[in-house]
Amino acid sequence: MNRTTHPILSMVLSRLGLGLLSLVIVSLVIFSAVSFLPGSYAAAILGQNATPEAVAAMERQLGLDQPWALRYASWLATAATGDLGMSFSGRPVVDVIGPRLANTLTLAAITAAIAVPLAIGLGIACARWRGRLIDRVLSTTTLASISVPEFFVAYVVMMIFAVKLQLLPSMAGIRNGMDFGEQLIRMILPILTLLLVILAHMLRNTRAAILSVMASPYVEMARLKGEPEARVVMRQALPNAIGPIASVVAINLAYLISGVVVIEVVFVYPGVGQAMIDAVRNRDVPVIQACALIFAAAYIGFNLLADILSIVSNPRLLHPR
Amino acid sequence: MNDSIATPSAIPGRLTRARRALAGAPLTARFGMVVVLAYVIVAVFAPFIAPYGEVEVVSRVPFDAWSAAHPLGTDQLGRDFLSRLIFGARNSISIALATTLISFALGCLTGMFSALAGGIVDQVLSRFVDALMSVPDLIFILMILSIFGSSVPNLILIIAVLTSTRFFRISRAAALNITSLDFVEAAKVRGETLLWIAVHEVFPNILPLMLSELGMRFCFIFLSIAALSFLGVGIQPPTAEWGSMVRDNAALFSMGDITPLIPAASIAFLAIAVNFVVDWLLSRASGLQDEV
Amino acid sequence: MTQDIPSPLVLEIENLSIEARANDSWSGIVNGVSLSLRRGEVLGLVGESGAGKSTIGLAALGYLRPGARVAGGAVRLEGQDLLALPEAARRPFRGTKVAYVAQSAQAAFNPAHRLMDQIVMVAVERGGMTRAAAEERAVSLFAALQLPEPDRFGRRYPHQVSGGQLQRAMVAMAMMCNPALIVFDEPTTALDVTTQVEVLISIRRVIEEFGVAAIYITHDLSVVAQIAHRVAVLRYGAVVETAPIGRIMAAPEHPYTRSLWAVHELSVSHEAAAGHDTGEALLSLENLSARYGDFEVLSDISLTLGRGETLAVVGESGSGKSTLGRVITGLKAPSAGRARYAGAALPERVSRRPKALLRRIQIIYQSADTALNPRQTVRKIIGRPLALYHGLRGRAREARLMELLRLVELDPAHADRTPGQLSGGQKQRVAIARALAAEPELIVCDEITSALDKVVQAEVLRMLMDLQARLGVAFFFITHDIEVVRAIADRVVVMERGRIVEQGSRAQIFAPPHAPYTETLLASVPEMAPGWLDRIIAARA
Amino acid sequence: MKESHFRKAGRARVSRRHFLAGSSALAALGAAGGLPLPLRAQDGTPAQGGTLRLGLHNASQNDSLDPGSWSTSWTGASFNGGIYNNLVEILPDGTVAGDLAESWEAGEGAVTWRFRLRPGVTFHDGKPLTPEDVRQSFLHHMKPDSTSGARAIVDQIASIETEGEDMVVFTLAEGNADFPYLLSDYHLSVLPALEGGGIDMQSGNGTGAFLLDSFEPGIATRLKRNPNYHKPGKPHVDEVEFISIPDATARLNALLTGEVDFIQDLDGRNIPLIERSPDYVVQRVPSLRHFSFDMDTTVAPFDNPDVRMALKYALDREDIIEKVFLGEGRPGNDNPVAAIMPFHHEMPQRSYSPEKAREHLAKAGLDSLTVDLSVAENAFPGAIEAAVLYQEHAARCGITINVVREAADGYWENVWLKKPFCGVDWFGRPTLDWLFSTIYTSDAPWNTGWSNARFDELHALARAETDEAKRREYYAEMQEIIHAEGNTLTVAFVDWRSAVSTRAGFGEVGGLLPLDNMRISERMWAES
Repeated sequence: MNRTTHPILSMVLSRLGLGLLSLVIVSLVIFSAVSFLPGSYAAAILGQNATPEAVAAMERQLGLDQPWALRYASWLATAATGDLGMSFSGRPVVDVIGPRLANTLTLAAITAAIAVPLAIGLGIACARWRGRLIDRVLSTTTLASISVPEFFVAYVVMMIFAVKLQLLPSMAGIRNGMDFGEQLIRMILPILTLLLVILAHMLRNTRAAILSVMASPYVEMARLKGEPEARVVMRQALPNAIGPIASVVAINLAYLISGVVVIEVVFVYPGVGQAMIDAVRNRDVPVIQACALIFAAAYIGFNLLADILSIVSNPRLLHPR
Repeated sequence: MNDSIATPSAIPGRLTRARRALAGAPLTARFGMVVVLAYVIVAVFAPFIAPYGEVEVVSRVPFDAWSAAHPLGTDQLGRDFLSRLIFGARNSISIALATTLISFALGCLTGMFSALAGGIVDQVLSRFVDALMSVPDLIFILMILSIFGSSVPNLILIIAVLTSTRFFRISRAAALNITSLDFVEAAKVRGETLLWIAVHEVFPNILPLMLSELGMRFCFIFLSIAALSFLGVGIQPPTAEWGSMVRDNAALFSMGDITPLIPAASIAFLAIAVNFVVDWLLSRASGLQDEV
Repeated sequence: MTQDIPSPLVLEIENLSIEARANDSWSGIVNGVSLSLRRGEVLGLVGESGAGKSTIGLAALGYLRPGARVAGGAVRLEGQDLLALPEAARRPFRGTKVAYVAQSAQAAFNPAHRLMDQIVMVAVERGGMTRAAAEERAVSLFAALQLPEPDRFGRRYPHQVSGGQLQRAMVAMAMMCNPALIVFDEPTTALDVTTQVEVLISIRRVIEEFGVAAIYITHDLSVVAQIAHRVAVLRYGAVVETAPIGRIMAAPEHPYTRSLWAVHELSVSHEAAAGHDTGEALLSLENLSARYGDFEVLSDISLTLGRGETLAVVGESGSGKSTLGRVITGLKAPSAGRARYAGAALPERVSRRPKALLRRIQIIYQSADTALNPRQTVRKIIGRPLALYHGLRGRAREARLMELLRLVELDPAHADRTPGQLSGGQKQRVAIARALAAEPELIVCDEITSALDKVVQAEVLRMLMDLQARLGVAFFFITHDIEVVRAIADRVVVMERGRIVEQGSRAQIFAPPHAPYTETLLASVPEMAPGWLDRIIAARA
Repeated sequence: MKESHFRKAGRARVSRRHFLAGSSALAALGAAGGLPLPLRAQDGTPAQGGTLRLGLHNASQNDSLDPGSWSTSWTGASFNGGIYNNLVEILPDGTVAGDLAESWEAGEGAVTWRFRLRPGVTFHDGKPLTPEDVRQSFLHHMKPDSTSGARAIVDQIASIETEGEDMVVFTLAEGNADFPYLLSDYHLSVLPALEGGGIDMQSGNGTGAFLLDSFEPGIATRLKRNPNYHKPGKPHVDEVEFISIPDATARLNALLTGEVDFIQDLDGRNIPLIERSPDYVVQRVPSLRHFSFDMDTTVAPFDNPDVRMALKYALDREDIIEKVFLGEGRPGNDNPVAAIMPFHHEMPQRSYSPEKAREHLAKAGLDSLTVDLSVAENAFPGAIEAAVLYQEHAARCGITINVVREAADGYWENVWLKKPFCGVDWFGRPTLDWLFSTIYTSDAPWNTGWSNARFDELHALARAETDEAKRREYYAEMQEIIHAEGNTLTVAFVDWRSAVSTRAGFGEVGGLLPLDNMRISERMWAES
């Protein structure tokens, strides 16, 4: 079956190549942007203890006195070996980001595990019964929920469940010594908030993707072959809508990893988004770079996965003539 | 089914067509348009409508309860909440609108240019946009605002540039569809310049799609400015802005007072209204061939 | 093929009226149509586009397109009125009792599933067959339809199969459950003539072999003449005339039917023009080749076109004739060879051609829908070349615009319309006016009449010939339609797979002996008379 | 209201026991340092046991146990105040008392200082405290390439020696009567020395009231009670948890939903809300923190003392405090020395006076004046609003102030010390000597060009002077000089504002440093 694997493989390889190129561009853009930032790690960390000698000494220790092109080159050289280097605080970047990335991934994974099937299922239901009550209700509510600022959702959820009903803790912060059950309970509110935010987006796009396929002649043909409507949606339309659905899911998954800063702030969840903002504030370049790479890699990776999925679901691309 | 087109009896004028289109709009879209119009009126006439000034401290009691003098109470500095809300409409809408329009112009032009030019230009632009899109907006905005300072023009510019990547993507894709059509080729054969083709041949055809994208992006920008203000890096006090009003008064909310939700609800309400209109525009744009 | 003993009624459409929603009102698209069909009978539904043919065809399956509704009447399939049933109860009939063959099989097969899965689905799920039995039947149908490798054919995906084969696969799908009725909706319209013959033969074979009743929808009278026993002529959603094929061919009664038949013989008498080759070559191509990547689309093309002459380039899809047009207009650079125009070398690319040269070579496209910007008014569309090439503005431009509209026989009032508000023929006239506005010497016409109904096609061609006589413009006329070539060409170039297989004057090409490919091409064009297909089948047997 | 009581307490504590060098005073202080701290229970007697959860805001993922790297109240309170001790501590009333040091004495001219360690102090792992531990802890900051935040302090130390089993001897480069105060700096925690030099900055092994249980940088730190703590009765709680909540609203929510018992830096906007509820107390602790508009006196027109005076009279401090700080704060008096500091010199309050401002303008030979005032949102909280109000005030005095809004990020690098007139947020220094030598003497690193020979002279005199009365005299004169012609226009002094749940209790709270001089964990108690 050399014929069937080959196009995917070459596509994946070329996309991986482009993805790597994008990562390098991102790292370059971020690195230069950070070096344009006023102030330095030394000044940020030393605060009111920042005497010029102390700042100079620290900058020398961190190699910040080197020209930025040189610093970037050496960073790139280490990063290319898979080593994210040391944070300016002296701890390995992996140790700084690792636990927070784990938190972010946990939150993202649980949210995605609920949101993706739910969104696709409901999206299919809306497409199946388009114009009916369920469709109208879901269309309107999802429209409302993508129109609401996420901090608003977060606060409402918090007020109801934490302040008024006192059912759930207001802080999602996971700390050492909490067992997984307590962690889960603490994550309920952020998960709920994120669900409300991303569910709507994915649901609407699933519905739209299916409906756009529903206008195809082969869907009419299926009806003319007497296929019931539910099967028309599931068997005729859905396989051809996987591409666009996968790509909107990819965007939302990438968002779950990189875009939940507001949720992290409101629920005091120690995720990687806050880590990056913290690092930007402190000018901790290695950490900033690592976060940017993680975010960009997530975005590129999920999009690549979506592309692969849409190829696998599309015989035209999978089995070229 | 469109054989009636062959013998059109009377071709309606633009106005009539617009009126007919409006009459044919679903209830949600009409509702959306009314709401948007109401917001715009409030925004434009804010100084006349608001009972007090934007930054005027009218009460010595911060977080005063709702009363006849202050229908929504006062905020953390003892300013009239309702007046802040009204001025907030003006600031929030105008800033979001300016941002959207700039990013629209920037994104559309570069997108169409990229599609028409093709080749290496297209590749370079697309790669760059891809890279930009793969970094979370918020991080970029934070850094840029750190470099250039958090002023309204800077805020508008940076968000406009980042949002223009979305317009770029869509307008490029839409323009690619159009550029494969014969009339664009005909224009090339005729010897037209790329700019002329972009403006006269391509743009009018991607406009409906771009308009709906414009509406959607307006909502996103509106929400992200609110989120930025919420995080404290957006529009700075004392300018009344809905996002920061939520944040500044969020404590009240913790105490069970819903007042801080009003600006958030205002954001949501406008966004919903715009989305209703966008939905309608989208369905019209997708049914373009039926529209006569 | 005649039926002396009346077989049982399969389909009876009685006084059927269907309305469609346009803007905010409902208007009739099928108005009181009554038809009946017996077992083994093939009814041809003919008419121009928009006459309501497909709507009636779909109604035979109890199916209405979204935005349409039944205003009255009945559709009785073997005695059961489908329209009286709710939608869910109509469904079981489809695919088993009545099947549908769509115009474009490429669009009507789901690209995501293998052909076999799609073909056997109804039989397995509702036809009471096991999967194995259904596949076996499918394979035997593939064989009957002369599909290649019948055993393995079903494993392919739709995109891996050619258009003609796909169309036959769709016939096989329709036959799976041995339906009483099959509706063929223009099944050969999208195919090349040589492919069309194969599909027609297959359709004819299964109809006869299985004795089903069929509705055959087409706008092509010569096709209907080969397939149908009876013909119903539709216009504006109503039946104008129904008659056995022999009678309607020989003696159409209704004036509209007569007019349909009349235009089929393209009445563009162009014999007189044959001599206006001035001998001066306007355009000459020498050993020209062009490639897309590694694939050579044009090989070693040499031809000349004189001033005021019509050169017809004929060939099937994939023959490279349209690419040749793009090379001439400068949209595609040749990979080898030379092109000369009016004695000077022709720059390869549009961007290298001066405006004055661009003005002299214009192009008209097949589809006016895509060639005219739907967002511009006719005034802007035609006015632009006037301004660009001739610097006309204001009143002068307006005057010239009106002149051009009259030249292409359009109402000057149409100047303010957008293409969407014009009919297909009117749009093509606008496109012609736009080309003429440049006052060119050469117009490349790329299949400009193939999207038009026969009547309109004849009018447009006649007008072009008139214009040529008056303005002395040369036409590089790309077409797949032998009829058109016969009607207008001074000289003919026959192309196959990027090469010229034969060229010469019209008389030379149409008179034997032919090159082998020209022979096939000419032989594949259906004749108007019934029995042509029978002769072909007989000749092959 | 408990908080108002506190406020009065803070204000009333103007006259305080001053630390004196000299043997008699030393004996007294040494004794005081050795005694259990007076538990002036303002909220009843301290309970023992339970868990205390503190919601603080400035944790960073870069935090580490290296004392030289500490720069935040988070690191100060959780590490220095929780698991380590200094040789001395500053009591809530502002006096310095022995902590790991039982007593100390200064040599002639306050150049040599001998500290005797408290007997019986052990580290968490049971190892007894030795002078070498102290020496190594100081040497850590004194390394040539040190980036320690305590650099400015340890630079004054010429040498550090151990003597016997319980004595550490510091020799200073020049006399400094305030030296023991300096040793209370939170960077100067005593960590166990390692074999062959250096200190153990990995294990969290200290002498402090708590054992390090878990440390997640930027997220939370949890400490468990040290049963062998050398301060009798301390700590009150079994467990204390420091939880990072950077967002002010989230912090408030955490308090309101019972996630934490104490939140730091209560947003002024939320004070009225907290005050409405019986379950929470607003804790206001007078601090050294003050906001000012500072002038570069080498740049015209600020080089003219009358211009400076005109600008000082053109500021309506009360108005700004009322409108911008919502009444939370005390007007500055163009004197950077806080009222709670030793040797604070009371002077008549300078208040808004357009007439006097015009008078001084006239003296400077000017009819009108136009200056640019640079501020950013983080120059100090409310800086922009304050500047805008100042603009209004000054306009009535014939002075035009252009408020230049600078970028927040980078303000301290690009504006402060670079633009001639800008807003500054000062956290103060616990001693006048330290304060002046950092900011106001001619050679101070953060001085903006202001130079006064008499001021410098008095500074040198006071530093080496061990007679309290004389020092008071010198320092009073110095404050008079700054008040009269200094380069700083102090707008307001503010309190440390916290909100405390009634589940938790606290005694008298010190304000020289945030969080009860960083020792909040051993001083607060919780309902168990």
